[in-house]
Amino acid sequence: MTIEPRFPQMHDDQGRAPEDLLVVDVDGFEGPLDLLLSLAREQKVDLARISILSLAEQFLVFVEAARVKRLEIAADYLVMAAWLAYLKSRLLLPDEADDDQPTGDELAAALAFRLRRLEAMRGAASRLMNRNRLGQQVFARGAPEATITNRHNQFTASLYDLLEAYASQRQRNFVQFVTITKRKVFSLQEARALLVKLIGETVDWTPIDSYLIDYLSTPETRATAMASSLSASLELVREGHIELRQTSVFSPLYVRRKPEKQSTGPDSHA
Amino acid sequence: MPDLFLATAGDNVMNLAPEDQRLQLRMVEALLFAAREPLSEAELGARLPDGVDIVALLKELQSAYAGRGVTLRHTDGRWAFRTADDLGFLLQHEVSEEKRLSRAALETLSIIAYHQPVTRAEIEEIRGVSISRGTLDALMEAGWVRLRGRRKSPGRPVTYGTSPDFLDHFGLESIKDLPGLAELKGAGLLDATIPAGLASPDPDDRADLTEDEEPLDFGDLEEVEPLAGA
Amino acid sequence: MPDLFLATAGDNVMNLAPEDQRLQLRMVEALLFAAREPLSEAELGARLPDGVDIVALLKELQSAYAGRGVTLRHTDGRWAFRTADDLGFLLQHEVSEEKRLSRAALETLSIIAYHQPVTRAEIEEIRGVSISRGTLDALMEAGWVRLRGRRKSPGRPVTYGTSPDFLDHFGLESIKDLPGLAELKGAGLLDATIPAGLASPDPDDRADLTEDEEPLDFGDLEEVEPLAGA
Repeated sequence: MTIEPRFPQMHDDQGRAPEDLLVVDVDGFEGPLDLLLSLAREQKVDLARISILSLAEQFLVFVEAARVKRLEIAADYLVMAAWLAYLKSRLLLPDEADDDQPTGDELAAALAFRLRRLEAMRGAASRLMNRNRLGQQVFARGAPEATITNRHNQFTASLYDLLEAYASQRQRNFVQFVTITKRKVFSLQEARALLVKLIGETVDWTPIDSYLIDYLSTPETRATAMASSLSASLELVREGHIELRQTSVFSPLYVRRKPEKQSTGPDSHA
Repeated sequence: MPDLFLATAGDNVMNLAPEDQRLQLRMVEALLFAAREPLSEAELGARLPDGVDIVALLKELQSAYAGRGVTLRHTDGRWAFRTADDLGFLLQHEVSEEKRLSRAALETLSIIAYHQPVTRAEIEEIRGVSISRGTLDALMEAGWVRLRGRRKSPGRPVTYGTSPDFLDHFGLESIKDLPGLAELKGAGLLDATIPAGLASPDPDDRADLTEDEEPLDFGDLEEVEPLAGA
Repeated sequence: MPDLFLATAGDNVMNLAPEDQRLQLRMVEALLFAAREPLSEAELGARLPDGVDIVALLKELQSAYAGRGVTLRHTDGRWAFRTADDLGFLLQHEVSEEKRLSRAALETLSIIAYHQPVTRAEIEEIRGVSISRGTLDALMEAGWVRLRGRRKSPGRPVTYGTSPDFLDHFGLESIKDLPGLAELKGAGLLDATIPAGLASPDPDDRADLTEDEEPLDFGDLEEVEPLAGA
């Protein structure tokens, strides 16, 4: 049995010395188990009768050679090397009576089993791939006839949905109707009542706008309020309750409560 | 024993030794089966051994498949297996999809329910928008709305109403069970004040036509579709 | 006259009137011919009249097609017409480009097939290396491998198994037909753990989970991707 430093012969076709490619070689294997299996195959015997001891020694020599050359070896190879070194010692030393530990032969058998199982799975993979495969040697209908799918819509709606839809659109119409009828219009009567209330005891000339502005919250109502207020104020002037004054065309309109006759005294000839 | 799939052999093919003939038929059969498109005689010939009488083989295969679930069709100089004409229905697959009614359809349905018999124009007047194509279609497809007749008024517009399925689907014993406006308000569905003078609608889904309706004309069912989409 | 495509009728089917039998056979033939994917007996049954003995019809159809260019194959309870094994040479132009799987992926596939349900850690134990990024992804993308569930063990690892497409692709009637299964099992090489002696488990690709599996959680499909690439 050989224990010389030998390297797997997978890369010799590159024409380079195997040692130069050691790291590459390790990369070429799928882990330490793959490397062991490759080394085992070189024993050219049935895997069931493989010498695990010599396999372990080959692996250790391989790793040692790499370390001598200071080449980086992946950690799992080093772990395997350590385990194989342990296995070697168990195989070479007589078993102790201590039964807690598996014997060297049991450990070796376990490793042999793993190698055989990996080999078996490789064989299975190639047998599988060599079968007549669909799309490679065996074919499905090239132009399958699509099944025509007739879709039926199954509509769903609850009674609540229905009633809610009816109620909300009817309501929408009510609101529309109400908005139109409730459009804010200052009637003359309203404007007059407002003016009387607002002018109150004021006797100074005041622009009519300032009386109204606080009440004219929206631009839409402004025009109608102004128009009604002007009409109402003219009426109040005619009735002698207030006085109006405008200095020029389009300038602010001033309003004041008409002074009481008794308080104006002698100059009451207006 | 019923010779269901028994071939009737063509003349030319008969001259071959059965073994060769059988292999050639199997080859043509496999080629046609796996082909993505119909194959011409030239294409088949290019893939078969030299000297094969392709037309004879195709004819034999065609007669072997005659009357079967799949037949060998010759169209435009090309050959392909196709499902037998009478079995096309098998390839149709019925699927029903749950679909929610659109908001527009729900509103239209509710107006039809409450105001039936009602014309399209009347529905639009109540909704304030025109009905889009497909809204009435969807309601008729759902089986909830039906054409009742025609209104005796200018233009004789079609009147719509609800179907017995409508009552069934919404769990109503009769159309009169639809709550009135006041009840809707009571249920919190309506919170605006109901304008005075607006009477609750009085829906009528009886099969008989009302006094201001007349029967649909013959052929109205076809005519209505484009109308509904106008 | 050569009875090239002569059927040998099954027993049950014989009890039918020839006319009914013929129609039913035609229907099954049409459905299977039209489909690209294998159809289960349940799928066929759903499209055939009630009370049809589908299995008997399928068996009759299968024997009618035996030895033809196209054969009816039974895979994992599903049926499909496929070209005959020996005619592959004729159909090389139909070969679809296939993404080549790495050796690691092929080994992983066979480990999954023979050892299913199997966890990632168990696959790695057998191969002696960790599974690199994309290996399981590629197998799942090919449609041959699927997530089955989770092992009821610490960490609840995901279990992998093969799919019905795997059987269809490799022309296996069931997972029990995996090549060399009996020998491997006899040699104890399907044992998950090293000490032999116990009976080897059978690969199990049934849709039901085994006793020591539990269902995937909601969202596992998204979760697994990054794990597979770790």
